[in-house]
Amino acid sequence: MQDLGQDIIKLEKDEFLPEVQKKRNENWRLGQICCAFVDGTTYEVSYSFCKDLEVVHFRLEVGKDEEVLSISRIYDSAVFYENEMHELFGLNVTNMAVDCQDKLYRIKETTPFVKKEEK
Amino acid sequence: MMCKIITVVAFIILAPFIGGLLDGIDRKLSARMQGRKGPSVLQPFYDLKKLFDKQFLSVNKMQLFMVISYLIFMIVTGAMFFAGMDLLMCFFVLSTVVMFLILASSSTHSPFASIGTHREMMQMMSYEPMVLLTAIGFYLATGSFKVEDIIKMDKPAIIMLPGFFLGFVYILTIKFRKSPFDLSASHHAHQEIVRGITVEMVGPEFALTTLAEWYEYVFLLGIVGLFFVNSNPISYVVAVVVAFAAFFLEILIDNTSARVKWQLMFKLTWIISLVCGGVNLLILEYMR
Amino acid sequence: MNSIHKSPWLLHYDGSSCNGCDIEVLACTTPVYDVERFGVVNTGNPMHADIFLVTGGINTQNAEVVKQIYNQMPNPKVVLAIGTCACTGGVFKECYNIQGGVDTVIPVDIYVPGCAARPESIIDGVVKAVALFKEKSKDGDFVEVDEVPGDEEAETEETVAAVETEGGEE
Amino acid sequence: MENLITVLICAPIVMALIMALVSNDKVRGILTYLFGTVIAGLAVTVAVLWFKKGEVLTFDLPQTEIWDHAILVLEYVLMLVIIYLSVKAKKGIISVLAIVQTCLVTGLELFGPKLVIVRDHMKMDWLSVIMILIIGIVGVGIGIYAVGYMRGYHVHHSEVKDRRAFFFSIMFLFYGAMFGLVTSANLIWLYFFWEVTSVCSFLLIGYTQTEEATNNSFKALWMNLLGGLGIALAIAFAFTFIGSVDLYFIVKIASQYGNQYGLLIPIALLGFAALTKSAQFPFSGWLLGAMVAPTPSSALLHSATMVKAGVYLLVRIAIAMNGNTAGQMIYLAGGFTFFMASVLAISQSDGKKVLAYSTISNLGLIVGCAGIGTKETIWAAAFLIIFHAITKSMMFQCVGAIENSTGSRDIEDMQGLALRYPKLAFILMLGIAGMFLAPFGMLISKWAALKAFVDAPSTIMVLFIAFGSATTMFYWTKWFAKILGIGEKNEKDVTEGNEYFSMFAHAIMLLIAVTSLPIISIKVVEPYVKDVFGSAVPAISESNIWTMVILVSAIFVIPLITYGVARSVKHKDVMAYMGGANTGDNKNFVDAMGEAKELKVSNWYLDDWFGEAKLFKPAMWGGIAIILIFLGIVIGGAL
Amino acid sequence: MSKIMSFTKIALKNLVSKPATTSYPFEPKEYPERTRGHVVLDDDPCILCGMCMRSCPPGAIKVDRAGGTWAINGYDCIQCGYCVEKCPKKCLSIVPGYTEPSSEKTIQTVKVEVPPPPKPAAKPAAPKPAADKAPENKE
Amino acid sequence: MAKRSIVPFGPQHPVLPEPIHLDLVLEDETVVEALPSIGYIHRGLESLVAKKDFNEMAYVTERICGICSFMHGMGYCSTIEKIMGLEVPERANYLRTIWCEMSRLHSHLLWLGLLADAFGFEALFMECWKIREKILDMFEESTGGRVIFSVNKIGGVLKDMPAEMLADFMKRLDGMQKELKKATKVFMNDYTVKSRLEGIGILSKEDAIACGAVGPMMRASGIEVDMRKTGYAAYKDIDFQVITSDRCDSYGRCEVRIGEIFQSIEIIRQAIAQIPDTELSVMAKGFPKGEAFVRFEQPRGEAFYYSRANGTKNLDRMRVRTPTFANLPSLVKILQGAQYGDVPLLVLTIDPCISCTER
Ligand code: SF4
Ligand code: SF4
Ligand code: SF4
Ligand code: SF4
Ligand code: SF4
Ligand code: SF4
Ligand code: SF4
Ligand code: SF4
Repeated sequence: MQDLGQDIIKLEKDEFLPEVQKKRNENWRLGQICCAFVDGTTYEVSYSFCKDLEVVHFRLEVGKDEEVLSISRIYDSAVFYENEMHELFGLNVTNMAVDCQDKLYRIKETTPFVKKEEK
Repeated sequence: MMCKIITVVAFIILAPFIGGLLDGIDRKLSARMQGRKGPSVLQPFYDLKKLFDKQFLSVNKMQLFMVISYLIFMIVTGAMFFAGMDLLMCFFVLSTVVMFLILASSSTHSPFASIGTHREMMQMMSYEPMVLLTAIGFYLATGSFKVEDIIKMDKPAIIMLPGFFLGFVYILTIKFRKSPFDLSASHHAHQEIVRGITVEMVGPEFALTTLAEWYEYVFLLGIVGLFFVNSNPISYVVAVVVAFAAFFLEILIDNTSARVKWQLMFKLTWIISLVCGGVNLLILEYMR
Repeated sequence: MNSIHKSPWLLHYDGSSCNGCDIEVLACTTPVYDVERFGVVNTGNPMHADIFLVTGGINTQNAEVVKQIYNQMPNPKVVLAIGTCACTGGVFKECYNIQGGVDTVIPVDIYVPGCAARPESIIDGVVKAVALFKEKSKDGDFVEVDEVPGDEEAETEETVAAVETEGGEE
Repeated sequence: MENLITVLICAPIVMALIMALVSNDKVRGILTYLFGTVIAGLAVTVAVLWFKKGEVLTFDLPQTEIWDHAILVLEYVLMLVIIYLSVKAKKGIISVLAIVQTCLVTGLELFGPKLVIVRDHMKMDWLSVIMILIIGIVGVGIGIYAVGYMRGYHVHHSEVKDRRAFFFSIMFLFYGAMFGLVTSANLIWLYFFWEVTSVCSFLLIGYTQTEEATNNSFKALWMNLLGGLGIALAIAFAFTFIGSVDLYFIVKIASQYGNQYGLLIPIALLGFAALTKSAQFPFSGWLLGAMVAPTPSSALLHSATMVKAGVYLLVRIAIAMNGNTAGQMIYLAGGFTFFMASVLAISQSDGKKVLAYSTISNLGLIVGCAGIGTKETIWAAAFLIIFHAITKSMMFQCVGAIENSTGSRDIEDMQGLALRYPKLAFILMLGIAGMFLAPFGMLISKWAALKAFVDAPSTIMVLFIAFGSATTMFYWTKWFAKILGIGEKNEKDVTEGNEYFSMFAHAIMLLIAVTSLPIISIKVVEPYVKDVFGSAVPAISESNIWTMVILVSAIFVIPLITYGVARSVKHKDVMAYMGGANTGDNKNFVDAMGEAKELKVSNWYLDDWFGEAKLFKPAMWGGIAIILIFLGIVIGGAL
Repeated sequence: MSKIMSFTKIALKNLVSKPATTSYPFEPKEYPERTRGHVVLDDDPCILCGMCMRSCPPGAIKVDRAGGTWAINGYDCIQCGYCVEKCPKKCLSIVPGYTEPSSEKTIQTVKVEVPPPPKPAAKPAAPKPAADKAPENKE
Repeated sequence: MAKRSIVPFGPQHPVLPEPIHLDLVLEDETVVEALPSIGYIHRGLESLVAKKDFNEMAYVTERICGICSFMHGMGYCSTIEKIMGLEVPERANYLRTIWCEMSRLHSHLLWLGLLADAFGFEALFMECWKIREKILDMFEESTGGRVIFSVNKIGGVLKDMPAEMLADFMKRLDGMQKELKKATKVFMNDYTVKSRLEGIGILSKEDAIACGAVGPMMRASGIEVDMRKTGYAAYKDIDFQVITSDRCDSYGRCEVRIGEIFQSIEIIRQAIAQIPDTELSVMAKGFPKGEAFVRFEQPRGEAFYYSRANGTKNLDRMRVRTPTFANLPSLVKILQGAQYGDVPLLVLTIDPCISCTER
C-alpha cells in the first residue's frame, strides 16, 4: 500500500480484493469507481469507499491489456460502475455479477474514451 | 307521452352541451383551486371539435366500432332514464355500456390500455354493488323502480334514503374519474398508465369517448337529482342545485386527494356500500 | 385546421437534455405560466398530441424513440425543438454520443433557443406553432420518418418522397 | 301419455345397452345421431302432447308393480356396484354410505309400516316438461357434440384408454335416469333415479382413469351419496311420520302446516340432498373436480343433467320453504354460494374452471330463489334454469372445441380468438354475453330474482346479489375482453361439423329463448307458478320484458351498423403505444438489453384476494356452518 | 393523525384569491437587470481578435477576420457569458431578452470594421448599426 | 393462477419527465421483476475535457443537470481549486453556500411537486411548483438565470449579492416558509397521501449500505450522513443538524426532504447573517497539474467529482459520480414486489436525475 496523498492509496492487484472485502466487512459503502486512461498505456482505476464522513480511495494501475477482477460479488452496486468502465474504456473486468455486454448506454462508438488506435 | 319524447329529445340534444359545460366548469374550478387561471369554460368544446378534425389513426379497427357502440348505448341509457323507465334496467344497460368501453380499450393489445382496462373492471366491481343498491333503495322508498313513478311521490326520496345518497355520491367519484379514484383513465396526464383505457383512442375516437362521458355526467347527475325530485315543482330546482353541489364536491375531492391504489379503493368502496347501503336497506325493510 | 388553434395538446419528450429545459417546459403548465389558459393540455400520449416538444439533443438511443413518437402522432402536428441542445446540440454537440439537434431525425417546425429556454420563450414558441397549423392540412403531408435524414437538402427530398398513402386497408 | 313416458325413460336405457356393445366408431356415430334424434323427438312429442291439454297429469306407469320390484332389485344392484368399485379403489368406506341408505329405504319398503296415503307414482306439470325439453334437446345436443369431440379427444390424448362405447352408454343411461327423475312423484322412485345419476356422473368423471380422475370421481360419489342419504332419511321420516312417500303430498302438507309435527324435517333433508347435487358450498368440490373428465361430460353435468336435478328438486319443494327455517337454510346456502363462487371464479384462468365456478354460482342463485319460495322467485328460478342450461352447455362445448383446436383451454391462450377462430369466438362471446350482460336472459332472470328478494324481503340476499353481480361481471368481462383483442389470423380449426351443429343449435335456441321470453313466461312459467301458488305474476312487468327484448335486438343491430360505419372510416394503421420502445409491430418492444422482447398482456387473477388458497376453505366452512346451524334448528324445532 | 381532504383550506383559498398566473404574453414580461438573455456586440471596440470564438463552449460565435464580420448563432448560444468575460476589449455584453423562437435557425452577422493596424483607416467608418437592430440574416 | 404480463415502461412516459426504461414483469399489478435500462440521455460529456479547456468545462459541468446546476459547477471548480491550491475567498464561499441551499430548496420543492403528481395529487403539485417559482425569481435576480446560473468560476464566483438583495431574499423566504408549512402538512398528514407513502418501498438500513444509497434515500433509512458536515464552502461555520428518519419507506424520504427544506431556509438565514465582505474570486494562474477528489452534498445526496490534470489546458480526465447513479441499486431493490401503481412513485423517491446519471 502506497499513499499517494489526497487519501488515494495505491494497491497491488493481489492485495486488492482482500482489502475491498475488509472494507465491506467493516460496513463501508462503495462510493464510486472511476477509470482514467493515462499516457496511452495504463488505466488508473480508483475505488472510493465511504463510512460516515470518512472516505478512502484505492488506486489500481492496470495495463491496457490486463484484467481486473470485479468487486461486484462483494459490492452488488459495483455492477453499474464496472459495466460502464468496460463499455466506455474497454477495461477488462472479469467475473462481473451482471454483465450488460456493453449495452448499458448502448452507444454507437466503441470505447469512446480510448481511441481505437490507442488501444 | 309527448312530454316524455320531448324530455328524451332534449336529453339527447342538450346533454352534450351540459356535459361539456360541466367539464369546462370543472377545469376552470380545478385550475382556480390550484392557483391558476385555467382555460375558458368552453375549452372542452374546442377540444372536441379539434379531436373530430384530427387524422384518424387506429391500432385495431374493432376499437372504433366498440367506441361508437359505447356512445350509442350510453345515449340509450340516458334516454331510458329521462323517459322515466325502469331505473334498475338503466343500471343494467349502463354496465353493458361500460363493457363496450372496456372491450374497445382491450382490443388493442396495448400494455397500458390493458392495465387501464383491468382497473376499469376493478372500478366497476367496486361501485356496482352500490349502483344496484341505489336502485333497490328507490324501489323500497317509492314502491317502484320506474323513474316516472318515483318523481310522482309527495316526498323526496332522500328522506328515506340518506344512506343510499351518501353511498351514491361516494361512488360518483369513481364514475366521474376523480381523484382519489381516478385509476383507469386518468384525466390528468401524469399517470403511471399514461391515459389508461383511452390510451389508444385517437382523434375522432377519443372525441366520441369524451362525448359519451358527457352524456354519462348528465345521466349520473340526473340520478343525484332523482333523490330530491317529487311532485312538488320546487323540488326540481332543489334537485338541480343539489346536483351542482354534488358536482362541486367531486371537484373539491378531486383537488384535495391523492390517487389511491385499487386495493384501497376496492376495500373502501365495498365497506362504504355495505355500511351506507346495507344499513339503510335494513332500516327500510324493517319499516315496511 | 383552425380548431387546433384553441386546443393545442402537447407531448413533451426529453431527448438528452440536462433537465433545465424540461423543468421549464413543466413550469409552463404550473400556476405562474399556466399554459392551460390557451387550451394546452400536457397529454403524455403521442396519440392525443398535436404539438411535439423535444428538449435536448439526439443520441444513439433516443433517435429511434423520437422518430417513433413522431410517427405515432396523428396529423396535423408540429414539432418544437426546445432549448439550445434541441436546436443544435448546444454545448454537447461535440460529445461522442450526440448526433446534434432534433432536426437530425425529424423535421422541426419551430426552434426555441435558450439555455435553458425560458417559459416565456416556450409560450411564444407554442403560439407560433399554433399559427403553423393553419398551413398544415390533415392528410396532406403525412410524413413517416424512417431514415435519419442526412444533409439538409436530402432531408426535404426524402420527406416529400415518403408521403404515405392513406386509408388503411381499403 | 303413460306409455310415452315409459318409452321416454326406457328407450335411453335400452340404447345405453346397445351403445355399450358398439365398438365401431362410425357405427357409433350414426347410432348416436339416430338415438339422439329419437330421444329429442320423444321429448318434444311428450311436450307437445302434454301441452295440448296443458294441465297437471298424475299417472302410473303400466305395470307399476313390476317397476316397483325392479327398482327394489336395482337399488341393491346399484349398492353392490358402488361397493365393488369403491373397494376396488381402496375407498371402501364410501360404500358404508350406500349400504346404510339402501338398507334404510328398502328395509322400510319391505318391512316398514303400511303407507297411509298412496298415490300415483308419476306426475307431469310445466316444470317437468321444461326439464324434459332441456334434457331431451340440450342433453342430446351434447351427445351429438360428443361424437366429434371424443374422436378429437382420443387423437390428442393417446395416453387415455379409448372407452368410448362405455362413455356413450353411460350418457344414454344418464338421459333415462334424468327423465325418470323429473317425472317421478314417488320419492322412492325419485331416490332411485337420483342414485343412478350419482353413479353415472361418478363413472363419467372417472373416464380417463388417471389418478386425479379417480380421486375426483370418488369425491363426487361420496358427496352425492351423502345427498342420497339425505333423501333416504327424508323417505324414512315420511314413511314413519307422514305415512306417504308422495313428494307432492309431503310438500303440500308441509307448506300448509309449516314446522308443526316436524313436517319440515323431510323438506329440510330433501333440500340438503339437493344442495349436494347442485354443488352448493360446502359440496362444490365435486363439480370442480368433474373438470378432469372430457368436455361433453362436464357439459352434461353442468347444464342439462346432474346439477339440474338438484335445483329441480328444490324448485319442487320451494313452496314448502317459504318463510321458514328450512327455506332460510336453503337460500342462505344459495346466496352464499352465489357470492363466494363468483368471487372464486375471478382467480381462475382455466376456462372450464371458470365455467364450473360460474355454474356453481348460478345454481346458488336458483337455490336462493327456491329457498325464498315466493311466486316471483320461482318464476325467476324457472327462467334461470332454462337460460343456464342452454348457455352453459353451449359454452362448455365451445371451450372444449377451443381446447381441441389450440391445445389449451387457458383463458390467457384465447388472446384474439375473435380473429383466430371467428366461429368459436362468436359462440363463446354469445355465451358470455348471455351469462351476464343486459339484456340477455340470465340477467333478466337475475333481475327478477333481485326484485323478488327485495319484496321477500331478504336484505341478506339482496346484498349477496348486489355484491355477487359485481364480481360476476369482473370475471366474465375480462374473459370477453381477451377474446376480442388482436391475434394471429388463420389458425387451423379442427372442430368437426357435428360439434358446430350442436353449438349453433344451442346458439339459435338461446336467441329464440331470449326473444320469446315473454311467450315462454305466459305459456309455461306463469301457469306453473299459478298451479303451485294459486296465482301468478311475472316478477318483472311485461313492458320491461319487452323493452329488454327490443334491447336484445338493439345489441345485435347497433353494433352491426356501427361495424359498418367503422369499416368505412378512413384510417391509418399504427402501432400501439409503448412509450417509444416499440420495435415496429405490436408484439415486441425494445427491452432493457436493447433487444426485441415479446410484449405480454395478461388478465388479472387477484390471487392474493380471491385465490382458491385464500377463499376456498372459508367458503366450505361457511357452507357447513349454514347447513349445520339450520338443520339443527329445523330438527331441534320439531323435537 | 391522518385527515381526509386536508388540502381543502388551501384549495378554497386559492379558489377565491387571485391566481398566480402571469398575463404574459398579453402583457410583456419585465426582466430583472441581470437576466442573461442574449449576447450583443458593441462593434466599435471590437478588434475581431477571435477570443470570444475560441472561448465559446458551444462554438456559437464565428469571427471572420478577413471578411470583417462577427457572427453569432442565437440558436446555439447558451448564454453562459464566458465570451463576455474573455473579451479583451469588453465589447460584448449579455442583456435581457431572449432570441425569438422561429422556424429558421438564423445567424446574426455584424460587419465589423477594424482599422488596419499599420495604416489609419482609408475611409472614416459610417455609424454602425447595432447588432440587434439591423442584423444581417444568413442561413 | 397469476399470469404474467410484460410491460415496457418508458422511455417516453408522462410520469417520468426524463427517459428511463424499465422492463416490468407484472402479476396483476405486482411487480415481480424490474429491469432498468438507461442510456437515453447519455451524451458522454466527460469526454469533452479533451476538446474544451478547463475553464470552459465549468460551463459544461453546469449543464450536467438543470436542477442542481449550481452545485455541479461548484463541484467541478472545487476540484481544480484543490489541484491548484486556490483559497476561495470567504464571501464567495458564503455566496456559494447560499446558492447551494437555494438550489436544494428549489430541487426539493420540485421533487415534492413531482411526487404529488406521481400519486395523482395535481393540486398539490401545482402548489409546490407555485412556491418554487419564487426561488427561481430570486435566482434570476441574483444570477441572471432561472435554472442555469453561470456564476461559478475557478477561484470563486462571478456575481455578488449585495446586502439589500440578501435582506430582500430573506424576507421572501420567511414568507415562503409559512406557505410551505401549510403545504407540507398535507404531505405528512393527509389520509390518501399517507396511503401512498407509508410502508411503500422499504429499504432497510443494511440494504441502504449494501446498495450504496446516498442522500435523503440513505438518511430516510436512518443513516446519519450528510456531506455538508465535512465543512466545505461555508458549512463549517453553520450550525445545523443532519435530518434522518427511521421509517425506511417513502414516507420517511418525504419526511427527510421536507425537513431539509426548512433546514435550508435556516442555513440561508445563518449564512446571510454571517456573510463577510471579501473579494469574490482569486485569479487562477497557469494550468493545473495533479488530481483531486471532491465530495459534496447535492439535493439528491453525495456527489463525487474527480479531475486529473496534466499541466495543459485540457484535463486528462474529469469524472462525476452523481447521487442518482449511486441510488440506482436501491431503486432496483425497492421495485421488487412493488405495486405497478407505485412504480413511478418509487422511481421518484430516489429523486432521480437521469441526466446527471448518464452524463
Ligand atoms: S439489489 Fe441492491 S440492495 Fe439488493 S443486494 Fe443487490 S445491490 Fe444490494
Ligand atoms: S439547452 Fe441548456 S438547459 Fe436546455 S437542455 Fe440543453 S443544456 Fe440544458
Ligand atoms: S481597440 Fe479594438 S476593440 Fe477597441 S475599439 Fe479599437 S478596434 Fe475595437
Ligand atoms: S467580441 Fe471581443 S473577443 Fe470577440 S472578436 Fe471582438 S474583441 Fe475579440
Ligand atoms: S491578448 Fe487576448 S485576445 Fe489578444 S491574442 Fe492575446 S489572448 Fe487573444
Ligand atoms: S454566451 Fe456563452 S455560448 Fe453564448 S456566445 Fe458567449 S460564450 Fe458562447
Ligand atoms: S430530475 Fe429527473 S425526475 Fe427530476 S424532474 Fe428532472 S427529469 Fe424529472
Ligand atoms: S444530482 Fe441530478 S439534479 Fe443534482 S445536480 Fe446532479 S444532475 Fe442535477
